Amino acid sequence: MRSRLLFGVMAGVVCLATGTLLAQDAPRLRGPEPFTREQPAPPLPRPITNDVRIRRNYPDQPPVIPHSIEGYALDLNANKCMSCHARRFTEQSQAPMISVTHYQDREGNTLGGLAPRRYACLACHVSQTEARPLVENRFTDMDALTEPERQPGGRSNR
Amino acid sequence: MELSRRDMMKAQAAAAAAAAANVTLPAQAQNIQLGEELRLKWDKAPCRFCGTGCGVMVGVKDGRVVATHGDMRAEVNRGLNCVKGYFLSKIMYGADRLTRPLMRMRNGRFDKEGELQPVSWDQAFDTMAAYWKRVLKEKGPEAVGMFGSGQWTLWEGYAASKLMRAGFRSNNLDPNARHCMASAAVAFIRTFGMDEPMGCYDDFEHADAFVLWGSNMAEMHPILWTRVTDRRLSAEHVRIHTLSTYEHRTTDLSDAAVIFKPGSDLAILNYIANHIIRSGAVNREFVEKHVNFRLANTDIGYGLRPEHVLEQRAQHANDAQVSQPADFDAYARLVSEYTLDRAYELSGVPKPQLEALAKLYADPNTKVMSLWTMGFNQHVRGVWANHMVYNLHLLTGKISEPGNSPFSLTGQPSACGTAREVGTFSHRLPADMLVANPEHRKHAEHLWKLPDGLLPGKIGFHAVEQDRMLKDGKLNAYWIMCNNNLQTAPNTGNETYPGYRNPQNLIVCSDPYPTVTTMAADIVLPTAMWVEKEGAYGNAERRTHFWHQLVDAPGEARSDLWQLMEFSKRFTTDEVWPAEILARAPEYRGKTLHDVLFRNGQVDRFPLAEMAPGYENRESKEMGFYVQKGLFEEYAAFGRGHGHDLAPFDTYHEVRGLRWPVVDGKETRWRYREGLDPYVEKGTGIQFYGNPDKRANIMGAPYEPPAEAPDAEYDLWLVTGRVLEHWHSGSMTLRVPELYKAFPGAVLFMHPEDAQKRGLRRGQEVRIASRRGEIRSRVETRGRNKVPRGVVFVPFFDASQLINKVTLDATDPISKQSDFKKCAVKVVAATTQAAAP
Amino acid sequence: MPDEFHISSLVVHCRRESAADVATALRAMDGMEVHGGVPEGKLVVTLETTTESEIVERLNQVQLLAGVLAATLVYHQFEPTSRREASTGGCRHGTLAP
Amino acid sequence: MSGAEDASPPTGSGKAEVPPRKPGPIRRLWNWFWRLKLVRVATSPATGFSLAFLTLGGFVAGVIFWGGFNTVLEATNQPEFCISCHEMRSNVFEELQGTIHFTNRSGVRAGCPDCHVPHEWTRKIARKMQASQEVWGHIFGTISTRDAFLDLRRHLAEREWARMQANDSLECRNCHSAVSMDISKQNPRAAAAHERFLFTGERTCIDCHKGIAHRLPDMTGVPGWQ
Repeated sequence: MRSRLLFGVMAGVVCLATGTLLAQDAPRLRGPEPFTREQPAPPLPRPITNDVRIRRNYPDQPPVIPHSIEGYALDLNANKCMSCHARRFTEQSQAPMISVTHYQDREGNTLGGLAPRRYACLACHVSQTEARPLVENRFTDMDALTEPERQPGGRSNR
Repeated sequence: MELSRRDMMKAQAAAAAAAAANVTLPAQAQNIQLGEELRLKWDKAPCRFCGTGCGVMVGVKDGRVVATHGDMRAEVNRGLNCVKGYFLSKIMYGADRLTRPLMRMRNGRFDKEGELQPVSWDQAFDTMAAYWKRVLKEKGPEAVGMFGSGQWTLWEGYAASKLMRAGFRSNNLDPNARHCMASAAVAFIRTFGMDEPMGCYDDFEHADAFVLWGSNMAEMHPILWTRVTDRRLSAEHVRIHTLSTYEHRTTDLSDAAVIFKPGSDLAILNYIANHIIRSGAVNREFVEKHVNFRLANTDIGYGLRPEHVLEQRAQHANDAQVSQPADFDAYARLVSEYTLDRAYELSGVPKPQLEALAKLYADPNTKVMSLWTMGFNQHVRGVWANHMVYNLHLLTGKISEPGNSPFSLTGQPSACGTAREVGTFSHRLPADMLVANPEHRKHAEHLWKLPDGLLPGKIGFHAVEQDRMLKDGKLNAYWIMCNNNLQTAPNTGNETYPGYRNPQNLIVCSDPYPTVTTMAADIVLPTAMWVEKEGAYGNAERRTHFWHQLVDAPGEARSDLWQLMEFSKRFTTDEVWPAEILARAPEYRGKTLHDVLFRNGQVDRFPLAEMAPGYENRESKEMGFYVQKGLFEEYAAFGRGHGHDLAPFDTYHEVRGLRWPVVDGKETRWRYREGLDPYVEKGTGIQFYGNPDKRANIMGAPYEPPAEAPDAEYDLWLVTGRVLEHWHSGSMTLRVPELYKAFPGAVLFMHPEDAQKRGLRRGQEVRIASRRGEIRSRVETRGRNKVPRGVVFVPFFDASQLINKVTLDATDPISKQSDFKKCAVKVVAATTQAAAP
Repeated sequence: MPDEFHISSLVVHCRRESAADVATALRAMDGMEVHGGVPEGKLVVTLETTTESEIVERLNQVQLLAGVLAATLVYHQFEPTSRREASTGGCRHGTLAP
Repeated sequence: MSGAEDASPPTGSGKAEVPPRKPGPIRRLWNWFWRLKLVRVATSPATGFSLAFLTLGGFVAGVIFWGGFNTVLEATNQPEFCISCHEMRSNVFEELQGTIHFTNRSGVRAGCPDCHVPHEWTRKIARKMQASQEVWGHIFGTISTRDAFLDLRRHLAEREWARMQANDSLECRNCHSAVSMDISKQNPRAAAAHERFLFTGERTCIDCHKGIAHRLPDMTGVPGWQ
């Protein structure tokens, strides 16, 4: 039991160390070195389309879109997102319904349908590609902070 | 297990509601069976990114930001944030955060050709100070400079301005806002004698028509765009017309997408003015009572280096800002050239679209809100474009009332607050005063308690000029704060980079993260960001918005304010001020710049006890007084009673921002109109009191072509800009995995037929080349931006595809703002040229 | 179908004098919990439901109560009840109880 | 009418001198036609040709005629023909270029006729005859501007939707056969939807896949849209 914990801590430290090393090696984020060197452009990454819901970082984070939205209409004529995520279509589409906050206007009145101010879905919800982040992010989930048994290395920022 | 999860969520829910209602919950209710563990400390802050100025609630736990959400009580956004704003929690936690000062060293000593190595703050500051002193001594104040930011807090900009102008006696201080809205700021002053919009965001709910001039609000001001779409979709008669050089998400939600040839917006604007005059829609009474007419100097060049052939050839390259008084008839004659046919010819916009647009402005019963951003401002005739849209509103009297509003949107969170109001431009002082005006300098010396004649009157180098002067070796000690200029400056490979690596120069860069700029700098200082410091921003609608320090910066990172104040301790007046001034005012002798600038009895007058309990900030603790309050109150003295009135410091920590002038505790939503603006005298109706005669100026100017246009070899227009998911050069947003994965790299948006013509296909690697340089990118023929044939668009956030190696460093000759929207490029497959030698 | 649980919170703005009565009425409702705000006339309420439409329904009910000026939804989160889905993305919910 | 053998005087000044019994232009054309040598030979019984020659000749002529007809039919069935009209080019074709039916990973492109003209002969001819209306529209400038097109878009789209609904999305199925669809290669969302709605015949392709090749009209009141 104790050795397992130790192993966990060590694994955490190793992960952290490699994370730091990887972070050091992030030329794409800092530009070419030397500056005048030409850099090839990586291929366009593929969109993530696996439909697996991704955990939110905190309750108020708008969920990211786990499917491709290429070619989806979002204009004055049509809002393709709503043809699955509107309340009335969720049964046949089995898509999550837009949050109830989306039924409220600027004054806080609850409306019968999607509030016009929420019409531009893509201002908050973005789809994802398979691109691998260049730098690790050490944001700590509040769950990790409130859990008595914290994950090893989970909240280190040193 | 699930029960506890539920309870946790419930605690969270209750806390959010309590925060929104400003209700303190009884202790046991807050904790729901789980004790203190679950509590988050929630506080307000403005968003770190664009000029919209959304309110954010920030949740803190164990000294870390763990959650953010839109602030329901913030008037601007009422609970909404864009995707960048929703991910603010994560911007501070990129693993490669800078936590120690770095200096280029070899054999244990500073060496410009050495490698960046960790050093102490003292080592870094000592090296800098020695260099600054040598340069000041050998070459004088004009050889030191600083490049700041519209993302600085108010007090950071204010402290920088004091240090540069009063401390080092140099006006070589400019913010990156020069690249962002200098054209708008200059046109405000030239038209109204006062900077910043007369209207405010409340206009969104009152307008009948929105006309967007070169603004992709859906991506660049998403939350303001929600207010526009809200209005459009809630009221049937409302219409949106969007003018742009390509189609994008904003045109998708517009009733009319008016796609014009780059630069021809000037012709369209003059055509509309002509239509207003010819159709008898001029509001005669308004024009006679409140408006003057002027004609601008024409053929004014392109702000390139003076020896450039275009500057040599231009008749008024050196007096571009001059204009002549005129009358209505002279102005009408000027615009009469811009008939419907001519406008169509120059712009390529179908005539019915042009006519529909003109009718909107001409119709007295349609309240029009004109909105513009970088399409107008980053324009070699940006000041003129701004003037021309004011002309339309002034001719028809559609101004300074709810819904009738020419409204300049700003890019950066404090472009208005820090760059403009505080006056960090090379030609400005606080509260719209100018360095070239001896009266204004005297006033500033008086308020700053400094000896007479200390402030220099010569206008400093503006952003693009600073880069040129660094390259030419005339500017040698240079500090870059809160921006990533090597990535964002035009023609950066030829004009910016050589200056940074010029052996004569010491380049210092303060940033939270490694960037192209820090990697090219000689000394890198780790900086605190956003809620790691106490701050204040001024947004596009004159709203001043404060926040408290909520968490500590990692490692040795310190705020720009701390850095500026600490650095000032290393200089004495005897070292940097002329002997004759000290002879006249011997009481300043032997004091440090820190003493005379920040311990002057004003800035240091508020003790630490005045800080709100639980909200101590690092700068104050280290300096021994409430720094921010002292700086703010001293700064506020410039504007109070002069139409820039700010509320008392403490008020701002309570409210979600207030729009100045704040008179008798009340903010001003619409300026210049009686009953709405306390500065307008009774019985006058309207007074443009920024100008001595209380009239606004209609400025006549013609269409003039861009500095560079496509030709046989470089056959495409290049337009650069941003994407929704990334802020400017991406140094923060690219470190948030969700934002990175949403838009991981720059692409070249191109029309499918243009691609086919060149044998290219979607996803193929290409070279984008101009006369200045080239980069490699990938072709995108689909997606959010639909460019017409002959135009390509590349976003600039990606450091691995530095499109600014390609752009042209032409500027508006009046505002000195660079034009990132118009230059000529060619695009070829990446392999074809690689094969050739 | 509802294998989800929804947690939301409301601010119920009511006349100060009737705040206590409203709080009692709310407490009687299924899944409602009043956490405070009675003296301010702004009740902080959490609500547990199994569907989202229920939230809207309940919000409407609250709005109709005597003395209520406005009921505003502030917060909403839902999660699948089933364990498998809840652990998607590697989130580990440890035992929080002491 | 250079080949006219009619000897009537060509002078236009003879208004007053018009012979009272001069035949009208149709009559004259008719006469001329019948007087043509080729026509006369063609209409008189064969005298000098063998039956074999006549049969073969008829066959060859038939091939030429049919070939010509088909060539024209094929020519008008090319996207190039469709987009030779600006109405098509600057509206629907412009929009098609940004979609998956124009470029995709396998390089199989669907041109205009693939979706809008039936492959089966009789239906194709019927559709072609309908399409003559578009020529009419082109000549009279019904869709001369983008705005005019946008105004008509709902109407035009509805006609296509109705057609595809009526023929069970035949043109989609020319390429996307339900039988040959491997749902294990689709993302879960698409697979589930196809299983539930397509394979059961509850829905046809166009019911869900509207606006995949062009932008959509105002969708107010269209089932499945808000």
